[in-house]
Amino acid sequence: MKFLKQNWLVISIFLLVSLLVLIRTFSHKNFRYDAVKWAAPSALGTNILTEDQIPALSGDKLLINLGNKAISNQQFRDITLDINPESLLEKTNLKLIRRNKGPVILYSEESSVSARVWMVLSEMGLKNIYILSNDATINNR
Amino acid sequence: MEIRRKFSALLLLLSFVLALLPLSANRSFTVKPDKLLSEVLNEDVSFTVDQVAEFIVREDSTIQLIDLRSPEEFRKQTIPGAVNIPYHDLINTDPDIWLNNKNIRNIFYSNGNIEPDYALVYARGLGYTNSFVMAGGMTEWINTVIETKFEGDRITARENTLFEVRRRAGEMFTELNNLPDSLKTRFLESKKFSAKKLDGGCQ
Amino acid sequence: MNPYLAGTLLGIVLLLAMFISGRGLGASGGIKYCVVSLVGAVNRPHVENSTYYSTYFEDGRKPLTNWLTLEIFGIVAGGFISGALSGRLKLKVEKSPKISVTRRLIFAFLGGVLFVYGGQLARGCTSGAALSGMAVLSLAGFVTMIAIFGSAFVFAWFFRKNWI
Amino acid sequence: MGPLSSYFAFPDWLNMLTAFLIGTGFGFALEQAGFSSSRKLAGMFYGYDTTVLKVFFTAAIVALIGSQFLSYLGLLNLNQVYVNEFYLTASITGGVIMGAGFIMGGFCPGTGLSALSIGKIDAMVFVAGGFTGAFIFTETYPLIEGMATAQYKGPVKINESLGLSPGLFTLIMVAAAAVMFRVAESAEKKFARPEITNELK
Repeated sequence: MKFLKQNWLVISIFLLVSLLVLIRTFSHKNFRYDAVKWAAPSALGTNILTEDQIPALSGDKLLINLGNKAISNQQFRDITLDINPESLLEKTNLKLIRRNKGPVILYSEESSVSARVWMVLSEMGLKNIYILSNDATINNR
Repeated sequence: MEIRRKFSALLLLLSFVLALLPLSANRSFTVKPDKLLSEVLNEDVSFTVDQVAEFIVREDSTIQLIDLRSPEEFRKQTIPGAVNIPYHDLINTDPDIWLNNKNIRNIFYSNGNIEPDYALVYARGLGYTNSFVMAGGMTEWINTVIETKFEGDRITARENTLFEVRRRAGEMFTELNNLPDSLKTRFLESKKFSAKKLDGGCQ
Repeated sequence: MNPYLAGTLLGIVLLLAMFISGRGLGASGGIKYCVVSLVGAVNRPHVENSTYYSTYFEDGRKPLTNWLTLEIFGIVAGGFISGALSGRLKLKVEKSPKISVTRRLIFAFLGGVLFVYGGQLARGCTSGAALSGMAVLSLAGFVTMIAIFGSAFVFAWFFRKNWI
Repeated sequence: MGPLSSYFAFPDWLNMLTAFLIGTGFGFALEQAGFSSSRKLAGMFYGYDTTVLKVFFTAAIVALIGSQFLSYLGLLNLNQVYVNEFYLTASITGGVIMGAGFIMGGFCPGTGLSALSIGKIDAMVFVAGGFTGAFIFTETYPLIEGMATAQYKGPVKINESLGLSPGLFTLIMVAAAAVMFRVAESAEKKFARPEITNELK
């Protein structure tokens, strides 16, 4: 008690700063610290998959169809979820993505939609997010 | 004495927290995720190649085309007025050097789609709301602006202006890309950004 | 004021300078800007012929409205406010009782000449290079700080008669 | 977000106003620390008064820790905060000249300006010397240009050249400062000069 009374200012400043740091680090409502780090896979191209690479991935796969056209390949049907990109960040959908243990694969017939969504999700600190691209030439590297 | 102890303890505690943080001088997204998502899914963040062609023909000084491809590809063929910032460089250096002019609309493009869309979200996430993309990239540019020929009997006034713009933009494109290599390199070099110098120090 | 509290206050001012203007504090630079604008007012052709001076007048800039110049006017104002609040306003020469006023003033003058000269050479004095430099972890700041204090400790022996 | 001046594209008058206000805070803090007294400043080098060390390091550390937390919280972009350019030769030579100036004049430019405002005549003479020094510098710059620009290393950060993370370097620096503060306080007792320090109170 005496210790607290003597050092209340030191303790309260330290707790306040630590609290702010913890909120910043673990908050789900905000983007994570260091944009460069989270964007790195996009610069390396490691976040792009083709259909035949999917079976090789380990863990529970979740395919999210952001577009209007169904994926032609039948084998992915039971792991596919149709989500409208606008409602992707709604609580229930986001929970689904966060809870999924394994790769989350984004698909849309418009590759720009999946690319934009990928960047948003990655900057929120989600790892293991991929873009499904059937057309190997779509991403000319 | 007493103050010194308390003070040293506080500073040590705080710097201990700092030592645990993955600190770097890199930036983080500042907007809220849902706001950013609805912003970048909106149609008005992308321009069609025809709109871009019109900017070029009008020599619009409020837009800046940014070519995200590799320097080799950029030297081989590029859209008039574009500057080259390879996507990798955009991510790995402070983008403020390039994007800080709020009076200019920056339009990203690459060969296809994906990379400009990353760049769009990245730049807007960091607060550069003056960022746009050219839908379809170079592929679409070549298909639409350079290679479409008018076919048919009658032409409406609107079609006429559209084709006139495409023809002019196409001419400018061919002219630039047919320049002898040395001249072209010099022209493109002259369009390079020079790193913004920070003001400070005591000089 | 307790030195640690005063240091915190100074640190907060420095942090504000970084947060608002993206730069550290400075003093010798402001003195130079004043001199440059004085020389510019007195002898314009001289300024235009010199490559060093003319950089300070490029694009119609005025050295007198530079950030650093305004800042050192602020230092004088801030010092006055603080002195007035603490009742320290008094016209006097502060010196060791063992030395004469003339000796103190001559050394003060020489010290000023050397300090600003060295400060401009090192691109910042104790505030611009050492203090602000250390706050941004600049290597230049640490080297300058060590050079200033290290050499001052050495020279202190030669000038001890002036102070103790 | 920050620095605010580039985020909000401050107009010139606002930049000048903030410069003046920051300067006011700077001068106020220097005077409050007791830096308007040359004998207090010089005490650092004879051990009887180590206020300089305490204030100087406290200020640098507070700004260092503060700026890194602000950066982590997304409020300050440290890429846009000026980092001093490192010219090895000039930094050392300039530093040694400044060291000599410090012990002769008893002020540094910032403290000199702050002290002249409360009527210290020696500070006024010091600043007049400073003006002369600046004039000599600008006039002789062409002669020393080679030396002034030699061994340019760019805006290097000390933690990078040591291969440490900024946070870890900060921790080491704070630990070193805590030790120095302790040593300084015992030095004050050892080299005490009551005849001077009592006069300064």
